Amino acid sequence: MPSDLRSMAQHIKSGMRLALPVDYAGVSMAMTRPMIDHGAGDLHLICVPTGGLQVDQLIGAGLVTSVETSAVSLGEAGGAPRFNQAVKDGALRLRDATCPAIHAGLMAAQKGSPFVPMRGLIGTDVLRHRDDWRVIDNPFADGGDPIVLIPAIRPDIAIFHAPMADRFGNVWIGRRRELAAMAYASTQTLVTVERIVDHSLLADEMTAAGTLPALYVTDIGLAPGGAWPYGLWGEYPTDTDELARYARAARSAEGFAEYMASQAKVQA
Amino acid sequence: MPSDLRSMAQHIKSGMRLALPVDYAGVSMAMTRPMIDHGAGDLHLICVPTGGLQVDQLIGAGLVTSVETSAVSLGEAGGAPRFNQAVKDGALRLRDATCPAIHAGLMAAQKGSPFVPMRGLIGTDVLRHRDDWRVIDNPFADGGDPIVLIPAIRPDIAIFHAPMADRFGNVWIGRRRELAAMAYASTQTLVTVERIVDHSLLADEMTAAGTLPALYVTDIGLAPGGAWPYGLWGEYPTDTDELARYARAARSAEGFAEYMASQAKVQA
Amino acid sequence: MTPALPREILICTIARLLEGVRTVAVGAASPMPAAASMLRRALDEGARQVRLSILGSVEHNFFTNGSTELFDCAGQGRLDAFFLGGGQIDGQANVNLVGVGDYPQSRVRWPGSFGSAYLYFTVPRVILFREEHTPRVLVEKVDFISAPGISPPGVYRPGGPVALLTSKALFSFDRERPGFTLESLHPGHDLAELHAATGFAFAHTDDPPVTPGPDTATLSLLRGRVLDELEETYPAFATDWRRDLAAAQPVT
Amino acid sequence: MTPALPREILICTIARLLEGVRTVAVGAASPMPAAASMLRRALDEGARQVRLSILGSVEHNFFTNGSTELFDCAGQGRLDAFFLGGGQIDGQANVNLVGVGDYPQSRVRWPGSFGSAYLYFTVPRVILFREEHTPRVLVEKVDFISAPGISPPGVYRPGGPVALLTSKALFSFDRERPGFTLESLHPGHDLAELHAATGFAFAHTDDPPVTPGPDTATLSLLRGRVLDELEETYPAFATDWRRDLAAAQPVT
Repeated sequence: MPSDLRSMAQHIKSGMRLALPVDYAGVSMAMTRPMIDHGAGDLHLICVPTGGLQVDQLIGAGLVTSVETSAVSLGEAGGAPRFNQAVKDGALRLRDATCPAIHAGLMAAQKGSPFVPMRGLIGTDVLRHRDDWRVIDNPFADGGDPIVLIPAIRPDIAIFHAPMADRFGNVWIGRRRELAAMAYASTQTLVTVERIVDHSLLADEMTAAGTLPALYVTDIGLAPGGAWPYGLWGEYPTDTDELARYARAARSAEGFAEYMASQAKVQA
Repeated sequence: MPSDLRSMAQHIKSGMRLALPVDYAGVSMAMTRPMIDHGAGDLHLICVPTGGLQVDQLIGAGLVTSVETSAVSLGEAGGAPRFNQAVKDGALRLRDATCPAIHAGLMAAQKGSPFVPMRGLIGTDVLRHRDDWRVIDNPFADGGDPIVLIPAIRPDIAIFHAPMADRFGNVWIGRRRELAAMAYASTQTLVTVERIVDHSLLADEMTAAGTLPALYVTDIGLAPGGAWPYGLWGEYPTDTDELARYARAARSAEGFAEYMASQAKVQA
Repeated sequence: MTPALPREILICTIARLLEGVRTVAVGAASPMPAAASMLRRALDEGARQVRLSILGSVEHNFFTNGSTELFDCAGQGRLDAFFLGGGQIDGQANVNLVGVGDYPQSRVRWPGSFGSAYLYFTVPRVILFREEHTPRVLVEKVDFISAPGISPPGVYRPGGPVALLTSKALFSFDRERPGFTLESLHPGHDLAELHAATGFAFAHTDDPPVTPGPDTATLSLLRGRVLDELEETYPAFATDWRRDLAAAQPVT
Repeated sequence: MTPALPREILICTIARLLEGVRTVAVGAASPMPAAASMLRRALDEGARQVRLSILGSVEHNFFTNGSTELFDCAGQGRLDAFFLGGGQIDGQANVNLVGVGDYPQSRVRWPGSFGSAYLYFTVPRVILFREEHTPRVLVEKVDFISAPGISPPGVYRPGGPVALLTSKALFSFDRERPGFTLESLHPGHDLAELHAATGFAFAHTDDPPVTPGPDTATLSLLRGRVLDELEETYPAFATDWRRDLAAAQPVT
């Protein structure tokens, strides 16, 4: 039985670390409003590996304390206005990263390892501002060869949107395997889907190949069009007009509040 | 156009490191005879993460100098006779590992990292006999907390069998993602398949989810039943009688030679 | 009803050791641990979902990320129980899956350590299961440590052995002492026989209890639904078991 | 035929910089690098297979392992070329994608470093591409180093910048000196203008050449097959381009 999105939001407690996917990988925009209404704040967002509309809205709603990300933007619609304002105001703890470092941190958690090493990064200000990363000399080199160690990222909850689930709790993620990586690394995983099918996705090798097993899935909600205004691969395209409309509205706190209020009405 | 298996074997040069999959993941038994006939020796086998019939036959044929593996056996048919004999004779350089360490070494290569850390192993004789592994104190702990670093495993060639490929060189591996891991880590990848389809496996999100892209695939050969006597998931079961027949025959070098000669006749 | 067969007592004992697990994995060619896990799942139905993965099986495999996923799962703390055998097991619960004699030129070579050198460290409830109970298997000190029973302080080790089950007896493992404690003897075995068959010293009471057999309801579940389920993956084992049951049928 | 438009000269210049590549990736919303890669692929057809991946595109995406695969590919040495822009680029080819002013409370905040802090180190041929050529973008020293142009000896660095292309000029990058060298000025621009528009010093000859335009065959390929291919992924850019072409049509 699919769960109600509002009851799914109850899993989120103040102070939790949430992992959210990149805009093209299946953002559960449908969960944004229930999350804001639920109101659990002091959230630590981990963008896998970049953030967009959902991150901007959660920041605008005042729920976010820190963001670990490789970027936050609205893509073609420009900068993320509430994020940018919060940065200017010093209202966010920023953990600027680079895409593969976020993947690396999740991979460490997936493997149950305290860290993984990663090439690159040496000499960047990204590294200079990360006191939670370490640099060691590669123990397999003859000396020198500095290499960065990225500690495991263990989110409390991963939240994403996918094309389908079955009634046994398995979720089809196709080739968007970062969604599986998020789930492996996270204690809980909340998923919204376009549809729920009766047959097991694991019963057939073709669907099984793109399936995240129920073992990792805490709760599933039915939300057709649930990535909107983002698109969902193989399902529907991004509504760039709506993203642009948001980008214009959210330039000010008032405009953001009005936009969110009008959205709430549409959804009610 | 699929390649001839004999010409595919030409990619193998003496002294190369070959990655071969576990018995249930798609062993390209069809390549074994062409490899033996080709005769490139001094091979270093990396079993991902364990070996079976193919490994035993390559050892029996005298082509193998070293084996890195977590185990070699014929499963229900018992121990691997040529492997066991070679161990007794001291004729093999053994690099005993444990399954996740082999996966870890391939993952390091996949990521372009010189090593990855792995839990476990401390206090084992597996670790004690591996002078290519290192133990460091976890730099994220307050002191102590020893952890093993596994260096990258970079095979020259990965060889496996899969259900299908398309004529663009993409290979469908389904949920047997260790095959992708092998290909990512290896310089070249040789694949035999049950069938070759005309449409692109990447054109559809459902098939794309289980597809190894052509980017990683050096050559593809058509070999229906190419895993036999092993099975291929979703296609055909293991021929355990044949495995048992081999296990009996290969107890002696002569029996092994006779078995291989009789196989060559069947295939001719 | 036919009284519990020796193998049924073993299966039910394992199922008892699995009480409370959510996720359990068993290796290929492990019909008794598989049957015990299926029994546990059937017993817990409605109360708790028990997930079972049989390595190498297409049917009983809920993994979709290749053969690395089992180990990842263990590393994430999602795998509650696992089984290990061993060519040799010693009194400190060290396990040897590699061979007898001087490594690497082993006199007897077994397949290898498989995932033991990782899973023994990371799975909270590892059950040592080896039917053969002889001084050849249960030795004082293994020739090769594939996986150690205990680790020094400071070594990351959320997992480890909890019990050793053989065809003769059930032992628990005490990590503090460290060593095995005899919990019970299976019907028909006694302490003198056990001492003779065991190459290491173990703690025991003067009059150890007999390993309890299953109650009638459990036995029905085992011989009905569980045996049917098991048949799909282990047809030969299931046939053998049915034959034993038929042979043991009380003459009416 | 209508002479090459400025954007066509840019695209053809990038295609020239991509000579010999096997695998190239372009970021989302990068129509000119995408068009150049498609042109390269068309030009090399028959001689060499050029693979192109456009991030975030469903159609032009040969990856099947999530968004990590691009970086893995680079780490494996399979990715030959990549493009980087930058809110600021300095004379040492340092790139800033983060913001202006004191970090973290940036006066102007850009999205962030994306994958630059890794790809700049691992991809052999990184092409810096930024149309805006002003002292605001091309600065003496960036406010934040998302990715450094050069690394000290001993730092693992198989990759790095090879060229900087703007709307005014093409520079090559010399890792030894280190610094940029003016290779050519695009038609209609001169050295004095370039000095005024560039916040860093660069090497140049007294009379730098003009960036060559494409030959007729290349231009036909570009306006035919490549423009058609591009339209699927960047419809707005393609429409705009066709409008410019129509407007530039010589009066007959």
